[in-house]
Amino acid sequence: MKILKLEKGKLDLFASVVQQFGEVHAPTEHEGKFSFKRLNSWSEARLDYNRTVLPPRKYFLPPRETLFKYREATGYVPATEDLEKRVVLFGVHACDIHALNILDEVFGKGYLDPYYLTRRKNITIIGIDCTPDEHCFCRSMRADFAETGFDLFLKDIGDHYLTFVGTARGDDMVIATGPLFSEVTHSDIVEYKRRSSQKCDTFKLDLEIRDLPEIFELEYQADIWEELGEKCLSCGNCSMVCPTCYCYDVADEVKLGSHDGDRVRLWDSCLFATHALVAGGENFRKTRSSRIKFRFYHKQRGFVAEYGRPSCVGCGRCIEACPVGINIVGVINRLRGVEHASTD
Amino acid sequence: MKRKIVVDHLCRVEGHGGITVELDGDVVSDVQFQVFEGLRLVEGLVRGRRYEDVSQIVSRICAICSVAHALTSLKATEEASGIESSPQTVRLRDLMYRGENIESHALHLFFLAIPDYLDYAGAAEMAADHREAVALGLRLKQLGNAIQETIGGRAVHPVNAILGGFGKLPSFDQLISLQRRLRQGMVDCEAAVDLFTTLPSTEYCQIDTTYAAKRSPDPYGYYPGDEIVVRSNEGSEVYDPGDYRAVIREETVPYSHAKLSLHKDKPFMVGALARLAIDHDRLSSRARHAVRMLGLPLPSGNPMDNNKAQMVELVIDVEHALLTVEQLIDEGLQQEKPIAIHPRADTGTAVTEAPRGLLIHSYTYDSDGRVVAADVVTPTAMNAASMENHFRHAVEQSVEKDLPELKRKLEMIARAYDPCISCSVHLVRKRHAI
Amino acid sequence: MHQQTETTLHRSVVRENPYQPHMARIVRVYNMVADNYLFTLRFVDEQIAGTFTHRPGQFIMLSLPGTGEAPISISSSPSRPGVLELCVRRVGRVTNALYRCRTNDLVAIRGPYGNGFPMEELMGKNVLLVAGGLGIAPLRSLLWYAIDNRGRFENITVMYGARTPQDMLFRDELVSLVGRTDLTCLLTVDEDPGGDWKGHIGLLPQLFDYLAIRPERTCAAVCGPPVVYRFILKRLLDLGFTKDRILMSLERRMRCGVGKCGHCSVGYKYTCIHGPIFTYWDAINLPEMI
Amino acid sequence: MSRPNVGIFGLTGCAGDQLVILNCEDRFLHIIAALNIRDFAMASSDNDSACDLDLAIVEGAVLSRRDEEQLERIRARSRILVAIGTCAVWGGIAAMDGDTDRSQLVRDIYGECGEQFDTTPARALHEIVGVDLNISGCPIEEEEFLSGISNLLNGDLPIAPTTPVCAECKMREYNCLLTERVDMCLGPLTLGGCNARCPGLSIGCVGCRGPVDDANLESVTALFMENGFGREDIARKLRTFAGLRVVAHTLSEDES
Ligand SMILES: Cc1cc2nc3c(=O)[nH]c(=O)nc-3n(C[C@H](O)[C@H](O)[C@H](O)COP(=O)(O)OP(=O)(O)OC[C@H]3O[C@@H](n4cnc5c(N)ncnc54)[C@H](O)[C@@H]3O)c2cc1C
Ligand code: SF4
Ligand code: SF4
Ligand code: SF4
Repeated sequence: MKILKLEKGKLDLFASVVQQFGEVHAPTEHEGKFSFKRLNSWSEARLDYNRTVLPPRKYFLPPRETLFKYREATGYVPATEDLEKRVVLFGVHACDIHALNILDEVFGKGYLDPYYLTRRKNITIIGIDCTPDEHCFCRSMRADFAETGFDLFLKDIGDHYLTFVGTARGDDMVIATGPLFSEVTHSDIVEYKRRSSQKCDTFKLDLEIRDLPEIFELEYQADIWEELGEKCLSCGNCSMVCPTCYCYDVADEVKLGSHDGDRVRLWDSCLFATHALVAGGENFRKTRSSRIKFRFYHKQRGFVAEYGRPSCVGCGRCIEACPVGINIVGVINRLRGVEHASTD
Repeated sequence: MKRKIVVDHLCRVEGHGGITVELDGDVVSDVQFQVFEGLRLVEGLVRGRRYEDVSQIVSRICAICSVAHALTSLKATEEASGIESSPQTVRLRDLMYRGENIESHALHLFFLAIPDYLDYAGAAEMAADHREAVALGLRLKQLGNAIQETIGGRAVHPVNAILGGFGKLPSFDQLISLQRRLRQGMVDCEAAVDLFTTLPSTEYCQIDTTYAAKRSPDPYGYYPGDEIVVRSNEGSEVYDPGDYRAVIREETVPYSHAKLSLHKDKPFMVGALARLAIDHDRLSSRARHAVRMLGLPLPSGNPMDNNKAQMVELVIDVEHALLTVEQLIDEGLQQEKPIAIHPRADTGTAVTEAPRGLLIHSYTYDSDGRVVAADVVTPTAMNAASMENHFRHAVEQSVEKDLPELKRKLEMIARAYDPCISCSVHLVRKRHAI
Repeated sequence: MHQQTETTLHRSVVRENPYQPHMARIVRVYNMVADNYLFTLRFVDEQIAGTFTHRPGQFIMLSLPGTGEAPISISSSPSRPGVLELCVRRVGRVTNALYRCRTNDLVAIRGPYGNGFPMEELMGKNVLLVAGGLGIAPLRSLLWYAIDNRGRFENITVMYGARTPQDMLFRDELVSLVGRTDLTCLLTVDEDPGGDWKGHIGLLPQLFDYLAIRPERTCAAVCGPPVVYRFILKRLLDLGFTKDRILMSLERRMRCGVGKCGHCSVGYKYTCIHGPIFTYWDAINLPEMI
Repeated sequence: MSRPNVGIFGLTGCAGDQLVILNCEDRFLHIIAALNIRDFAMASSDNDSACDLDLAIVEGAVLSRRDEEQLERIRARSRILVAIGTCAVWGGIAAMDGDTDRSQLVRDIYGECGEQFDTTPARALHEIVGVDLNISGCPIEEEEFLSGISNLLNGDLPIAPTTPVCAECKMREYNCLLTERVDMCLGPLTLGGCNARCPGLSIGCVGCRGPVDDANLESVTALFMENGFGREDIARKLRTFAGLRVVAHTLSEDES
């Protein structure tokens, strides 16, 4: 892999060059919370953020998008308007890149989802290092380092960023900025390794994912699911903010006074009561406890069976977003029967 | 010979009401403006509620006046807890009133009143022949709604105005967009005045009328300040909001769910015509021009002139709103957080001008910040006696005495008042503190 | 992530879009029983009409423009190409809208989806089809496929139960099979209020009494409402069927049909891609499947 | 349905939902092109109060025998009846205090002549007649109303929203008031469709759209109590827009 380094002080210069590859979006702050937004000026970017409220998923699978337009004369015509927009996501954390790689498995295998894949190709990803906070457990989920799925990845080594070039487009960006980048030296490597092992020690949450599917099967009838069902509000916050939740609904919307309309897709959640409701009123997950169990089960067990790894990346968003404090790490550790000092 | 004129159900007004006039020969023996809107007893419902919940509940008294109810309630509660809103908050709240007034007057003039003058059953029917006029009205209405949405967060039942300020201030871009729309609004207002001058005249009821309105320190302010002025041909009197009971005496009548309000045993009128009668010496040159164009005598003794007064207010409000928005753009909005309220046992009373006239809210709180007593006096309730008075004179002054024609006139007078009937039934008698 | 030119990207959305419905014309509407119609459809695009094929047990996503989409089993056999037959019960938005359609109206279809019956597995064996109520819809495709390819199967047996004769779907067609010698067709109704039913009256499992089955040479395909599964599965196990020789067709809420939207997932499988045909072993292995 | 006959009616309420219809300015002319509005007292004086209607749109709660009779008349002449607004769907604010002594309240306010007034406790439309479609909101959302009408014109009942305000709040990346500011935000209990209007303004949802189907009242109450709010205040808050009145009533009873 091509690796260079970039002086931190020149980051704004680099960002201004990067604009030619697309609209630059980066984390911005709003009352202590962060979200990816289009930057009006580079000074709005907050690369020291902990996590954004919504993950980058919103760029690839928007909360609401039009799939087709239906016109009586032409039938269903695919909507392509926003697909070709070029965006540079500046400052994506490793866990979120992992999450995109997971979504690639879902939308890029079997039947290919052309909407997702087109966006994935038109959106450039520049990854950046982060410092874990009290909700992060990406290390446990093997998502604290990203090897693929980005165009460039910037790793902090003090005055510089080590820049890992992941794609040809990433390389084009490096070349377009020319002299801003320089060669990596031996002492940079030493510093990188020092910081890397230091980061490993900063995680406050820990859990073991080996044989988690087995544990889930064993504890399928455990009391904890009833307890969680009593507490859970079915508000869907955890799945809305999750970088790897992808359930969606599809609806046809018709225009007033005509038969023309749009077919839209909207985010959905397995926690909503209607998620598994079918005709005749049969609901396969009627109780709240069965729904919250399903969310954990699907992420930590079902996904492993299908794709070889859990679909959770340990970003901590669902822990932060849950109004009643349901904590995935706590739940898993309880299932395992281990107490961890920093989980509740 | 005894005769009876009955309007079962007034159309093109908000809420449910009717009119009955009894004639004995050519003399009116009885007039009743009946309100049969169901009783929601909102006053009783807020008792025991905490101070931060009150404005959202009382705003539901009426949708068309929801800004006025919500903000008057906030002002009274703030008064009771002894906090004073920042000048920016006052300015933004006044702007919300402008939005509401523009929307309400445009709705009233173009949907409810103009069809009367032009002999259509409603705006939908009118649209077939006068598409432009209806589009103009819709544009002005939309302008009013845009202001309410931008500042209040929603066009009906604003959610953004809270105790001590606002949840979120409008963004610069939103203000710029309002400015653009208001500039179009200025042009539209001129067109609307022109349209209005072409309407047939309505000279069929002329009597001396007593007016009451709030007088604000700034010319033509709906929200700031709180003096009540009562003006008749005997001169003007000024009252403090806390003394509103001295201005208004209420009587319950068996035929109506609204009480009748009298000032010194005489009916009085509130609303656009009253405001102009009281503030006519402080009008801008554009507004004075509109008054001249419309041939509006000030004060006027003809209730039908209330429509002209509303037209003049459209001019005033759009101009005023534009001025405010431009000032906000120039000076920039300060990111103020809402002032926190610490409840105390006290009474607060606030007076503002709703689109239909004076609106008074008064609350007594206990030391936990719970409502002990509430009192709301609405413009339509204040106007009820005055309307009956005008009905009586209109019938007596009419020469033809043809029943369908009289009925039409009565309806037109009622509509000229722009009664908001759901408001009228939410009067509260103040209870003694426990 | 390799680079791709814009034109090909665009093409993938326009030309290789798995969500793209294709217009189809209703060529026949047949009122079977109350609230159940049989629709015969033909794709408007002749090329699609000529090349569309499916496996018995697969389903399509049926769109009523402006109303929405719903998964519907293909009731016709691939051995009779050119048109598709759908047996639809009116229950909600899409099916109500379909119910209002008449001959020559346009609908839209994409598919076929799902795994369908494992034909390699079934060929050369006895085939036992057990259906209750609307469960006949997916099984009818298999039935006619087997009849049309009679030589490739051993004994063919179909057992079907409806509530009353008036509720019996494909009644004339099934009754006409009763007399045939190359297959066994057993029909029953729970009750016969009209009194004109000549066949068996009683619950579906009773039909097993008329049957000699060699489970080791037989595959069973079952489809029906939950109560059917409850009784039939037990009966089959008692007879000695192994769990992976019992096939069943399941219903779930579906929004995409292609393994993305998440609604039809059971345990770690998606009904739309791993199913809708599952073995009984899958069913006990996957929580909440039946 | 081609240009169906439509009636728009208000029982007892604030007229906010009818106002929202009139507020569809951009599309008002489309609406009157698509619908044959035969009876709409708030907007027209030429009303046919007897004709059969394809569609009746009714706002407001039932608060008097007069309302009740009118509603029954409307139902009898209409093929489809749509309840618009929280009052019509749930009873609205008037149903807030279902347990107070109404006649006493009326006497308090109107004195003796109040006794002959025609007044009954607030009821939602479905408590009296069959309702084909409920569109909640205080007031209704313009988009939801128009899409509801478009669907009906197309022959379908619109898809009812079932997700809570929270989901819409998160989709727009608003900061959570429950986890951040510890407000009494009713978002988790309230039916979405407003695009989380209030949380978007940093104000807790007051529940104006009524409850979601499976609102977890117990858990939310426990949470609010943990955050320092009193049971009585919580019960009152839940009861404001009346949707939660039955359960909120139970909550306050638990205490006594
Ligand atoms: C693989 C497969 C094959 C099938 N084959 C057939 C077949 O051959 N024939 C056939 O008739 N059916 C078949 N079905 C069933 C059919 O897909 C359903 O009946 C489908 O729901 C009908 O769609 P609809 O739009 O008419 O109903 P919907 O409008 O989706 O409503 C159906 C029911 O679902 C519930 N519901 C749906 N949406 C909501 C919501 N937003 N909120 C609350 N409740 C809701 C309600 O209870 C409603 O009564 C099959 C299903 C599957 C999965
Ligand atoms: S389940 Fe929670 S921690 Fe895991 S990826 Fe989703 S939001 Fe992040
Ligand atoms: S602010 Fe309210 S609506 Fe938004 S997520 Fe939090 S609890 Fe839910
Ligand atoms: S957030 Fe809550 S109170 Fe605000 S509009 Fe929506 S439902 Fe009503």
